[in-house]
Amino acid sequence: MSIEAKEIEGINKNKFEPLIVAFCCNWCSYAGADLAGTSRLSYPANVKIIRVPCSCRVSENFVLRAFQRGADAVVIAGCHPGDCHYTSGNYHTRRRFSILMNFLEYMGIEKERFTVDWISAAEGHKFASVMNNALEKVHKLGPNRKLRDDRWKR
Amino acid sequence: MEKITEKIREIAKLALENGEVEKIIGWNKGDTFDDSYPVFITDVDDADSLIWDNFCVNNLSKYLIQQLKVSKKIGVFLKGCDSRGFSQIVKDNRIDRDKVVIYGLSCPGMIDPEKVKKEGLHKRLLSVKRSGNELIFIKKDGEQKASAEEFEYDKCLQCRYPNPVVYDQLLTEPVDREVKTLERFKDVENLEALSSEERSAYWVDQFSKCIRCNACRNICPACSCEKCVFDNEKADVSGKAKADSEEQFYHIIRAYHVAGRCVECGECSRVCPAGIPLHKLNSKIIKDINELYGDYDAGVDPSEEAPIGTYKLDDSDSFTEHGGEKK
Amino acid sequence: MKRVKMFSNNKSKELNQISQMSGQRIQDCIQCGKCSASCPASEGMDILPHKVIRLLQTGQLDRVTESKTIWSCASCFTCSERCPRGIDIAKVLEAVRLTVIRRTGESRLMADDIFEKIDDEMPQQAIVSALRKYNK
Amino acid sequence: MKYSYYPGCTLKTKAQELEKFAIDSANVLGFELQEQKEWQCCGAVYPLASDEIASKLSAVRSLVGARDKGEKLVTLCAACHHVIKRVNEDMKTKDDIRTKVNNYLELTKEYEGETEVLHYLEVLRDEIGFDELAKKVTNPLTGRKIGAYYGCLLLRPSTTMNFDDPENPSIMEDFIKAIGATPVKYPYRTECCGGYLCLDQKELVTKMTDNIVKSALQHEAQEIVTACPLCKYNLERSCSAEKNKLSISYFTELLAEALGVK
Amino acid sequence: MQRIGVFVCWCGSNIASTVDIDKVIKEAKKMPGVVHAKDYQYMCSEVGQNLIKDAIKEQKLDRVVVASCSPRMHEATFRKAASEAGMNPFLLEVANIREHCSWVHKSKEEGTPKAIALVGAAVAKVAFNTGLISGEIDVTPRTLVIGGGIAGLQAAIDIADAGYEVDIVEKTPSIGGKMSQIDKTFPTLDCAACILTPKMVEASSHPNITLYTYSEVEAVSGYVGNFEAIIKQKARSVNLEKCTGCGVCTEKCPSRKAKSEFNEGLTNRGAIYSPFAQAVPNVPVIDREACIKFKTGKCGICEKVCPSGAIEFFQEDTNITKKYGAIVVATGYDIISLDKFGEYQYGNHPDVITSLEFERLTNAAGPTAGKLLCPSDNRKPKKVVFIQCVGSRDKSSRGKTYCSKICCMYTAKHAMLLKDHYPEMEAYVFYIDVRTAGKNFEEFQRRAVEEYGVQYIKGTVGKIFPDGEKLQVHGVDALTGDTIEIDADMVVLAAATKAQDDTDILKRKLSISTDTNNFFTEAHAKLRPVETHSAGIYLAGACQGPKDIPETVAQASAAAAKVIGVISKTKLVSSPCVSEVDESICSGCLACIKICPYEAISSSTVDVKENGKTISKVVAKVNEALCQGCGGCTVACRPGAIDLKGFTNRQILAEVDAICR
Repeated sequence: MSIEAKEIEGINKNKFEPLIVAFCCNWCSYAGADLAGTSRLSYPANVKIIRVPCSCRVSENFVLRAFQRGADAVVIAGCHPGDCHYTSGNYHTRRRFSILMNFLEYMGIEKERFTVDWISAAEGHKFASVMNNALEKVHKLGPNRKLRDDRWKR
Repeated sequence: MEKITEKIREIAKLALENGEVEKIIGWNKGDTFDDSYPVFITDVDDADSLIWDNFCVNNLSKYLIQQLKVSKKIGVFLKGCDSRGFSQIVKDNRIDRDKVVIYGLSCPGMIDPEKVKKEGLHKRLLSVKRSGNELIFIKKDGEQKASAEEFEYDKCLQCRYPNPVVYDQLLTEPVDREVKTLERFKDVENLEALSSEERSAYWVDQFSKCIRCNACRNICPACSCEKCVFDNEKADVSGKAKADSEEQFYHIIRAYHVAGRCVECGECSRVCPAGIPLHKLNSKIIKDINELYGDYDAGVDPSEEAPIGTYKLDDSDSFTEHGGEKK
Repeated sequence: MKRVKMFSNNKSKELNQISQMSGQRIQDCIQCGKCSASCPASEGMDILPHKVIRLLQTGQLDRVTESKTIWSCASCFTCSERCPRGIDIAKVLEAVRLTVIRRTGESRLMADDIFEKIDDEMPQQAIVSALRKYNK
Repeated sequence: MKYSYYPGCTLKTKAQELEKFAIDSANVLGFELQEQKEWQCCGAVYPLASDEIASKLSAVRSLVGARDKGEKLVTLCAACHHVIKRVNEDMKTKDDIRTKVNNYLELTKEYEGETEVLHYLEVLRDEIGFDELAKKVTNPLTGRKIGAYYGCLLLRPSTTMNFDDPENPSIMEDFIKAIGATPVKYPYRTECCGGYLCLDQKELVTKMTDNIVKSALQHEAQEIVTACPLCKYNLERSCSAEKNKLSISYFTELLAEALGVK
Repeated sequence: MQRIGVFVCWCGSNIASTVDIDKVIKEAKKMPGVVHAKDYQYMCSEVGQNLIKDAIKEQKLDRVVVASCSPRMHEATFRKAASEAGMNPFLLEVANIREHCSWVHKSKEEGTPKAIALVGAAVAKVAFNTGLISGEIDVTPRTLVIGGGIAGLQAAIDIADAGYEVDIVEKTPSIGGKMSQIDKTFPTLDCAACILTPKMVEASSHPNITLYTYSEVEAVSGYVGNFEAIIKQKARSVNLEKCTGCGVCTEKCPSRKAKSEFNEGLTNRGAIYSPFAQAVPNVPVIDREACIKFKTGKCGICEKVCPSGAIEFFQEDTNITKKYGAIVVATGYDIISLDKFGEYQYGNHPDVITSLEFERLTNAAGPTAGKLLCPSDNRKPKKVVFIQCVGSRDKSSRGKTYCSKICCMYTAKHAMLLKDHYPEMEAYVFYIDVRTAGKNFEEFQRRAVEEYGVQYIKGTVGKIFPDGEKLQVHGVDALTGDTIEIDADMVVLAAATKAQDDTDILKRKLSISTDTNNFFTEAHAKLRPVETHSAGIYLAGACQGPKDIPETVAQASAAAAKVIGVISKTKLVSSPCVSEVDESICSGCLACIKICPYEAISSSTVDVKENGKTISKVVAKVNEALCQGCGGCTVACRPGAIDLKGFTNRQILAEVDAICR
């Protein structure tokens, strides 16, 4: 297991159990996550994956809703630019979420809570490390209160 | 401006008489010095009520969407900022350019009643005239002069398009006013300079004032959907409870939806009864778009590709280190 | 010949230093021998460059540090230029040399031995280089 | 045209002719080499280990000097050129080194590898142009068969030095043509002469240099030119042997001769 | 309220060891809408599937969640089962509690809660699932094969034999490809021409095959079953019908400067030429760059000597547009340029050649009529050195990181043939590793060593020093640890293979993807090796990665089988997971049209009632056959008027909410 993962295990001992919602495109990143599984890599259970056909299917609404309902970080993963199964989907993802990421930061949400990355179907290791990094960052920041809907108990 | 008002009335009359248009959208004068409100006239005789003065700040372009559903051809008066709104609405395919006759008005800058009030000049004030950069306040008890600069809307002081970018007939001499573009993103930069804690505190505070009256949405020339996503139950984001998270959600998404389409008319901030500086949201996105994908002014050049909805193979991004892999 | 004991790459501290100092990934080497075939100074070597890398791969640092090879390298960068695996062998050898001469009192060349080694035509450049390479 | 010029230790002592003829020729060709004030020895060898920062500083000082004057930095000695060029590359591309060095030097303006480092030959090729040079030749070395010896330091690593094709360079041959002589291409012209090994591996060096000289002779070279004092020294020791008599000179010497300033 | 059934799979111990199945069942039963929950060791087994089928019937389930391995593994299996039980297959969702849970977490403490969360998400989603019906698409029973090498030919012939029309588009003037340049083929050493030319003739004479040589694919649009391609036929300047292939023009052509592509530049050819004697079609072409007539307006000798008046200088490029049901990409490979490998003196010394040039030099139809002679002075070489991995397995900027795969074998072939024809010659082979996986390959290579005495040297060459008529080869024997020197007369370089340079252009035209080495990517490395990610487009041969002839032919036939599977149907089923527009909400801004990579969205005008009045308005319209279901449009749509079936906004938000509980 990666060093980060070990560290995080350590941190997990204390009560703050972060929640990370990961949107993964079906063709690359979701498959990458499958590969991480088949190669028995390990990343913390705090990561929960939602399958979408393409990273360009992820709407800013989904991201905000996740934060609203108590996610401490959100990850969007798609095919590498140029490798999109739908040829151009992830190029749109790249623009849309470059803007949204800066905008959320402007709203006061730490950049570290929002990850967008490219993970191919062959990159099981990258998948694990991206998730581990995301979690590491969240642990540094602590639980997310911003945008949080207090009526929603997690 | 009085001369222009005359011109406006003649043109309106003519256009309605010879049936060039069915309807004219312009401004009328109300009871108070600052009350210049929009009117739709179809009757030639009403043309004489039309005016053009220092308070015709209201952007008339947005009305076209609804009005063109019931009228075949409409004449409309547009200032520089309004005209950008107009072209954006056309670009968004919401109205048919050919059904509109645009009477362009170069705008010297509109006067902000709030500033007038702040100076206490509104008491017993009948009207405000303008000659060049000088304002003449005509009161029951005589006149008073002042420099226009001090009373113009902030957005007008920043205006980069005083002259209409699209029109069929220009009723005024083009004005040229030097613009402090350096100041353009000052508000944004000030906020960016803060810590994320401070920023979030600032916005939470602002949004908590929101009463969800939708004025921002209704005035915005870029907010032109038949049915807003927040009114569409199927979209499942229509929550309107008086909860911070709901208001944040609403304003973030609204700003994001007009990304690359906001024409910087600043009407959202002007009409907000709670005084939320909504334009600061849009300016941020415009600033980022310009930095990431090159300068773009919405509603200026219809042929230009909007930055959202298009892409370049070697776009840079704001999340992978080294700003994105080229492929 | 003595049988060499193999143990799964428990890298010694010095070996780690070498990969750090050189910034090279010796595990990338596929033993094609390009370096040895290219080396103009190989005649002065007891262990050919590709074998040096191999020995480092298997953690046998001492056999390398005791070799003539590291002192016969003229840092001409021919190997580095041609290595199909993108390994800068010159840097690896430099790292080995430094590990040796940084061990206290193991400088290959002491300032005062220089005089018998030089003649009046020899350019300064040679002396400075040699001191840099052989002495700390 | 004015250039900042870094001589290096050897050119002030054992290799003065390399410098002298360079400067004289420059005057004829209409460019000036401004020797840098209080330059320090470059260290002769580029520090290959990632943890050696101090030994890179002197090179950086010279680079900064040129940067501040807004001039390109010209070198003559192959070794100095190698060191300075590679250190400059580090300053351009290696963040850790850049920060460390800048922190240490406490410059008014941080240095990020802006200076362009040129070898004298590159000046002739890229700034003057060999055709222009040829026009200025008053005393063409017609009929002389000259073998260029490149050595290592100008060519490798090609990615950093990008001086010429590392395996089949041509800049010196083009130079020889330009001064009216006949270049002799021989396969050993890019092989190492042994460099500093001459201190305590003399016999190895002799073996290496003999190959080079033999190869040059076999291809009927009558003389050899080089840009490196150490190469010249090593080759000469091999040529001292009766079997392979061959004169070795610096390229600048031939240049001066051709321009009639020798 | 729905009646949802949850089925949890143990996958033997794969899931059960790190997920407390009973707990999951217990929690699942509490989830909204769940009326039934069961577990079983292997849900994918027949017994497991029946478990689901029976429950659907007995429990009157209207929705099903299976918690098991990745949906990429068994979603199809379970959906099939569901539909067999009379339920719409799209009312079933899979929760991935193996790859995404039990396999990445070590303890039940971690695994169980996560499994529960994932099941919860699936249940929340399925609650909003709706039964979807697949659409139908017509199929054009014609196939486009891009590339006329052995791969393209094999695929075309197989498809044509099955009774379907095939068009072959070949860039060069003749079909045949690289194989036509090769002399003999390993491991059987039968002559390439003897086995290739019959196939070329068969292709050209086959009633179902149309050849477009000297042509290129200009543009491709459409989708599986209904592609439309524009083929650019470059001006050949010779009339295909009139020309008899007598060859007088090619003999008489005065321009002789152009290098012969077929002979790898070892000989020159005329400006009007036919690439090789067995070219198909055997009709020459005028190389307008080299042609004196085209450069100066004078000459025109070919026109004068042509007995059948076939020369047509006036010809221009023409575009042909045709419809296809499927496409086979068989554009083959190329070899890297050796400019960066100066130490081998290729290009500096004529006796240093590439393996392909060696093929020409040993080919009876080659420049030396099959006699092996040094290009420099036509003398017979005594010592020949073969160098392998020139640019292969090379991580530096000079070469390619991968193994070129074919070099070990053809080099063994070259060395063996050489020793067979000229026993007195010496042959040395420098290798890093010898890789001879393949039927009879190892035996073949060992024969070269054991029977023909080829000297194999583990190691490589540092530099070649030209030395009079000799080439001094400085190498190393890594096994003995000796540096060695060979005074060779000829050196043969096994240059690395690479993807064709125009791969990128074609990739965009077809909207298929390539890997880091610019070879086309298959849909699945193991299970879908000849498909691309774009339905109806298939790969054959070296354009997908280095391959030898047997492999290429095998893949070509496989691609053909896949193609026949498509075009033999009169109708195709299209995935129902496509976008749909809610016209009552759509504002007609048409932002979605710009996003769609498949031009599946268009605008249409509809009449709607608005406060009493009927007004006509513009709305977006989705062509379900074209839509591939990426969902880009749904995000571009601000009001949320366009949604993606199977992945609706509601469904995904429901998942988010469930996960955040």
